[in-house]
Amino acid sequence: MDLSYGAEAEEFRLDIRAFLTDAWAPATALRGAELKAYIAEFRLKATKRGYLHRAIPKQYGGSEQPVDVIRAQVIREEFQRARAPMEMGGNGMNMTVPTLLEAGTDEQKALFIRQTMAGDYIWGQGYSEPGSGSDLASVRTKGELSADGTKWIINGQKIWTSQGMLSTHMFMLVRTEPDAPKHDGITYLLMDLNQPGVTRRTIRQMTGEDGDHTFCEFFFDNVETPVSWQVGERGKGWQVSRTTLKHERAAIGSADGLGNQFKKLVELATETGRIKEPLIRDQLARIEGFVMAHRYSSFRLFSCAAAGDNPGPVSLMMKLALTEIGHEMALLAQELIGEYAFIEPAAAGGKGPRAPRGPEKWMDQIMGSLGNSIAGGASNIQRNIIAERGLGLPRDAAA
Amino acid sequence: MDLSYGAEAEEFRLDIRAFLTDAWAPATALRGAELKAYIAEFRLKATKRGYLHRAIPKQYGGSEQPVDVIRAQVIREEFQRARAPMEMGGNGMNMTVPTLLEAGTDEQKALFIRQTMAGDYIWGQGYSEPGSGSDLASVRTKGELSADGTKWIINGQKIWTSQGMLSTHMFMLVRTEPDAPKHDGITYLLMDLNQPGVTRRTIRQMTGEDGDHTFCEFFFDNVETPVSWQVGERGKGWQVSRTTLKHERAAIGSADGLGNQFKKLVELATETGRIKEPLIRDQLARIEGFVMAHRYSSFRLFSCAAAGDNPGPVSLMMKLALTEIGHEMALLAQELIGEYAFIEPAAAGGKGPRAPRGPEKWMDQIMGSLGNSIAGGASNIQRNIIAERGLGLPRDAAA
Amino acid sequence: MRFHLTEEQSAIQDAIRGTLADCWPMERLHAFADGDTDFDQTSWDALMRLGLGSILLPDSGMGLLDAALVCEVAGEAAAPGPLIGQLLAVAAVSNASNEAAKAHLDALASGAAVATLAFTADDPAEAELMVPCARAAQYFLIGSRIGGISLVEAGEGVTITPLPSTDRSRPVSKVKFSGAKTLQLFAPEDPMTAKLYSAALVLVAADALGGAQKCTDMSVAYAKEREQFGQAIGAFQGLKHQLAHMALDVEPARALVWYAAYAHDADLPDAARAAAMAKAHLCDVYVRSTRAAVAAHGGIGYTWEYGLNYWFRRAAFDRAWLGSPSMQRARAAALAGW
Amino acid sequence: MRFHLTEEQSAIQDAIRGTLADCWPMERLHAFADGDTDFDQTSWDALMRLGLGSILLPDSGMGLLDAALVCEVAGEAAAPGPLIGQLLAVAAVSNASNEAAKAHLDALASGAAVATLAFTADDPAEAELMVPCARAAQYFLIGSRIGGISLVEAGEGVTITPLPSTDRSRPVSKVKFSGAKTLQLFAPEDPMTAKLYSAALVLVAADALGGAQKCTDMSVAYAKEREQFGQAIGAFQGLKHQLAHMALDVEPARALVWYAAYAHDADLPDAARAAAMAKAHLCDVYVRSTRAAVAAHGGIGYTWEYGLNYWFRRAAFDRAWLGSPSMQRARAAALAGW
Repeated sequence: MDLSYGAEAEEFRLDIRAFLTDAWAPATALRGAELKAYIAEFRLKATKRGYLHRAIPKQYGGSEQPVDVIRAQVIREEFQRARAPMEMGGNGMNMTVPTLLEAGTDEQKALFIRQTMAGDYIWGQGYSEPGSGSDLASVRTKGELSADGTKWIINGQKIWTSQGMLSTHMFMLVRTEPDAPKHDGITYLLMDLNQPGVTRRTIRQMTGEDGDHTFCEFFFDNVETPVSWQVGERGKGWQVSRTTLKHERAAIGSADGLGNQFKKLVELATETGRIKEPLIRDQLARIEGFVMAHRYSSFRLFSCAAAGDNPGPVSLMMKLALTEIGHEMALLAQELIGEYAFIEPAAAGGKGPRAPRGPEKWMDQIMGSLGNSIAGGASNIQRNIIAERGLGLPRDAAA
Repeated sequence: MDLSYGAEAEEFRLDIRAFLTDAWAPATALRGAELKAYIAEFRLKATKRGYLHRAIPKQYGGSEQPVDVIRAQVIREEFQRARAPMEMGGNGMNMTVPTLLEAGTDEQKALFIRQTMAGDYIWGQGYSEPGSGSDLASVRTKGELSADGTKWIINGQKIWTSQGMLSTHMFMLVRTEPDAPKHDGITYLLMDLNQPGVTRRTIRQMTGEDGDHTFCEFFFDNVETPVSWQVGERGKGWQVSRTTLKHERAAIGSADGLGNQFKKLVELATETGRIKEPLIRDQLARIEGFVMAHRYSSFRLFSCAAAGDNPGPVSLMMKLALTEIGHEMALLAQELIGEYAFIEPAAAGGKGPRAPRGPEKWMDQIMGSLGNSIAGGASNIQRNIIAERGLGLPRDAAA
Repeated sequence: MRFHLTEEQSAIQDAIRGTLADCWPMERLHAFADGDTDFDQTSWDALMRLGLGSILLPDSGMGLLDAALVCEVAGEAAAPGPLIGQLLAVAAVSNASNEAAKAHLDALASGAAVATLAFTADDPAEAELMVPCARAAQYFLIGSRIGGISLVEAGEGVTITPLPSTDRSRPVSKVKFSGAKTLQLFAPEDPMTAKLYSAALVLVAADALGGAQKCTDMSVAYAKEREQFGQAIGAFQGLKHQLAHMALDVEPARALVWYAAYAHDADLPDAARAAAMAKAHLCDVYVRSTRAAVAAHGGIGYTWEYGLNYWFRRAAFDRAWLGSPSMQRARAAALAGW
Repeated sequence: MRFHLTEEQSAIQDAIRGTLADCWPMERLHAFADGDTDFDQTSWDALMRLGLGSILLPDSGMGLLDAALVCEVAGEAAAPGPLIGQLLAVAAVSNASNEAAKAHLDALASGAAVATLAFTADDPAEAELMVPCARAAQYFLIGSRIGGISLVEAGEGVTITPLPSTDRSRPVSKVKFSGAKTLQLFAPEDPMTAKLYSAALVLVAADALGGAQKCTDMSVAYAKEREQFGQAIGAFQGLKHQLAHMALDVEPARALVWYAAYAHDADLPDAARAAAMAKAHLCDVYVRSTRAAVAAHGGIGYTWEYGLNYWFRRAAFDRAWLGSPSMQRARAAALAGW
């Protein structure tokens, strides 16, 4: 085994550094629109050099590079090192664009990809519905063709749309063939959210978190979208929504979030002085065993992706592992913060005078670690996926 | 609440003590047959006084006392205190006799109850079969009527019969109506095991435990039993086997086994000196929380039984709780015995020179604590029972 | 021998349950949670009208067990107000020989005057104490190993700094006592000082029991009604077994709370240890139950509106209040002479 | 960058797997378990014929990772013999400058001479050491903080008392060394002493990984084939999720063993700590896996004949050998400067 990236990659790293040194030097004075323009300008240069939008064809403004997770990783590392912006984040780049590249019409690609790359279009996901939970195929939102057959008329409700308040567009599943079997009769549509008949409402979470950056609920009352905005065949929306993402998404850093959180937990134990207690030391090290297993498994996944090898069932286990470890960390953190557990963390928008944000901020993680179970028993779905796809056990007698 | 038994019970206690003082005084010289005779004699006296065989009618040699768990408890305590023998243990007294009293013919009662009380008949249970596991109703052992209709001819196999090597008789479920639905077509039969066609074999357990006192496997090759030994209607054996036991079985001491084992665990931690380690102290106290909850729940069950009140779901939880706590104790014991874990405990019949029986004897508990999961996923069946009967959740989508 | 509730005890619990169902429905809880006060007069009066304030009067014919049964139902309903402080203030004042303090007894027993609990391991004269419902309290029952138990009147010498609180039903404040009017009730070495601390632990355990039971009930009810893949999710063994384990965690623990309260009332030698064990065990159970409940509900359980989070927050409070489980287990280990 | 096995490494594992399948089937294991010896020449020779003895020779082009992959398969098969001792004896002797010791190297590397491990925290001159397969060993690789690492020949000055052993595939003996012929390989302060101890921890972790994987595989296979209530028990979500958790416990841990071995081979600064963490984590996983496997099988898993108990017993051995998980975690905490 070898955790170095090899000479070729290190050479590539030097190119990137050289590029970043002169291409990324925003004047500290830059603000607002000017900064925005500078960043847009930079992204164009970086794309021309093949550092950004590697999976997107040139004709749509991408750099159309061959899949290479090592290079992608080196790019990430160097951009982070230089604090230089990479592609826009969010559903648009992660889901809409790959889906359009896979299943969209030329018109749709031309219409949406560039604006999404530029961040002018912000996409919300319209899969979950109240009552659907893990059973995503149980779509009830109705789509009917207009009399002239040029538009889809949509009525219904979607839920758990992240950043929904900020979204300009939505990609969604609607039921267009009410009589067809569950998984058929669903169509994948794109929708402009800035039109009459669209109502949105934020969902306040148990952490108290609320506002533009939290989850949203959408209500559709005879909302229209052109038939030409339908992705894939009518009734084949379920398959379209399964479109898998590009390989370069495998990243060494995929487990860093957990690792950093564990580091913070150790810091907390140090600040509180409790790290000297044998009980706490043992519990920390016990958790770290799982954190390390998770971290090096992410290396393994990355390595397999780089070599185009199949990593096997471990790839199906990462999410559940993360949930379970987060749970253990939450329980230990709750012990460590002691009476600070009385104090509402700032993110929870507690009322009354603001206390300085001390160890009580862990209450966010302690509650937030439950967020992984959002979308109805997600963990039990994960367990089924591991058992069925990973271990080849029979499907539920139930299902 | 009040954990004393009340004046009436204490008076009763004095009577018992008085009785025991003169009735139970075996000369220390007594051995073998003489001792056996003395004990039999004593049991008759104790029964005449209404201390033993309280649920059994006088005509069959019982004392036919009204159900009174408090008195039963006081009797247990005083007999234990005086180290005086109570009723014979085993399947015969716990299962055969209550079943016969509930569903047996007068002939059967006359034929079996006294000899079982006397310990002349020792009963093995013939419910489980290879492949039946938790699904007890999936009986495959065949019972066919002889041409003259006077005998059942039995062919098949039974497994997990405790003390099977010592048994003289068996109560068993056999399939007599192969075409009837699963739970019908089963008949409850009694069988004399000392006859040709009966083969038995001990099942060696993972602890290495083997021999007369362990589990047994039985093979039946055209074994006969008279039709008059059939208990309950033909085809109604499943219902007969569900016959519940008498109320006096509710005992304060029902959780003592666990409590004593926990005491021993604390002793182990003390002997090894590790009880001074904060980590061990916390783990011990953590387990003790469950041990205490279990102990006082057994008090609660006893109290409800005494008052004829329904204790609710907790009664369905005792077995699983015991399994889970035993598991936790096993894990801690394994930490405490350290390198003694290398040494086979005597009970496991390990080869080679015998080491003195030190902390390694815990390896018996550490493996034995898994015995509770005998009979195929028993714990998962317990979970279903709690969920369905205790919480009113729907039956498995599967079942 | 009797070790389960009498019909009368169950009836009292049902009465309190009914009262809280009327005066403390989810809408009230939601409104209170986003409000600025730390006390709700309506529900307080309704509970006090049931005579709860006087349960721990020496001549009430009731004891800590009955008080625990009340706190259990309060925990179930996520009831606001310093109920535990009130009950113990009455117990403390009525058992003390301080006549000046006795003058306040009627007001306390009737609930007309509100008392809250301010126990600390440190010197209360030095420490800033975290106190629930401090703004509403006319009296503080202060307890510490250094100062014993005393009753302090709100007002001069009592500085209250409200804090944004995790527990939205029992908001806490930082309270500093310096030169406040203090009535000494029990000296540090007086056995009553230790007894009152143990009593507080038992009542917190009871609150935790009620809350954990509520989370289990909500989860079971949801699993019966909520359908997925064409059937009630409660029919899926995965969730079913998780719910069974929630019940297995809570239901047997009930008898532990009963025993700790009984041991206190009967002055059994292991009363103090039983109280510590009950506090530690039940607060762990409560935290586990609230987490399991959110997981069992999925998305909706994570929303503020659904309300599960109020019990999650109470569990966080109960766990940290008066010594965490590991701290209480360490005490229990020492009390056992390990 | 490469952090998964090469085809060659997988091929080597398959070769060893195949060899053990032929020479170490369950019948042989059963017979050995009830026999009186602590060594099986046939399987030993078969493994040595594959050249395993020389993996840790400096010029082998292989390293601890490759040794770990071997021990993983041995753990899977519950293979007998002091494989870990043999591998490390070769590593120790070949890296030492003691010429007298070097004379034994060929015999050790070829497997013609058997070596076992006798590491202890105490003074080996004083202590009675628990040593696997001691009766079969011609050499003992002794290690301690006091004495460093040395090679001792069996015979004079070496007293062996066989013990009835929990682990039936690697029976242990109490061994006392007094005045035995001792060849010093590394002084206590020599970095190789610490490195060899860490290497031993990694190899035990690898054995545990293989055993835990075997228990999971057996349970999954059984759940697919065994029918109850008219269907494969693996279709019941309850058991299904338990099996998923067994896999979740084992599979990610594989990468931790790889990393610990790689860190050793690459001499990374955190190599010693990674070894301690891997030993602690994998031995916990192993114990959990064996228990979960018996539960998943039900009655048959509890029988001796079925054989699960051999892995349960190996897990008990691995866990207690060279320092329990909590002891290794305490070391890891110290090594992290906590």
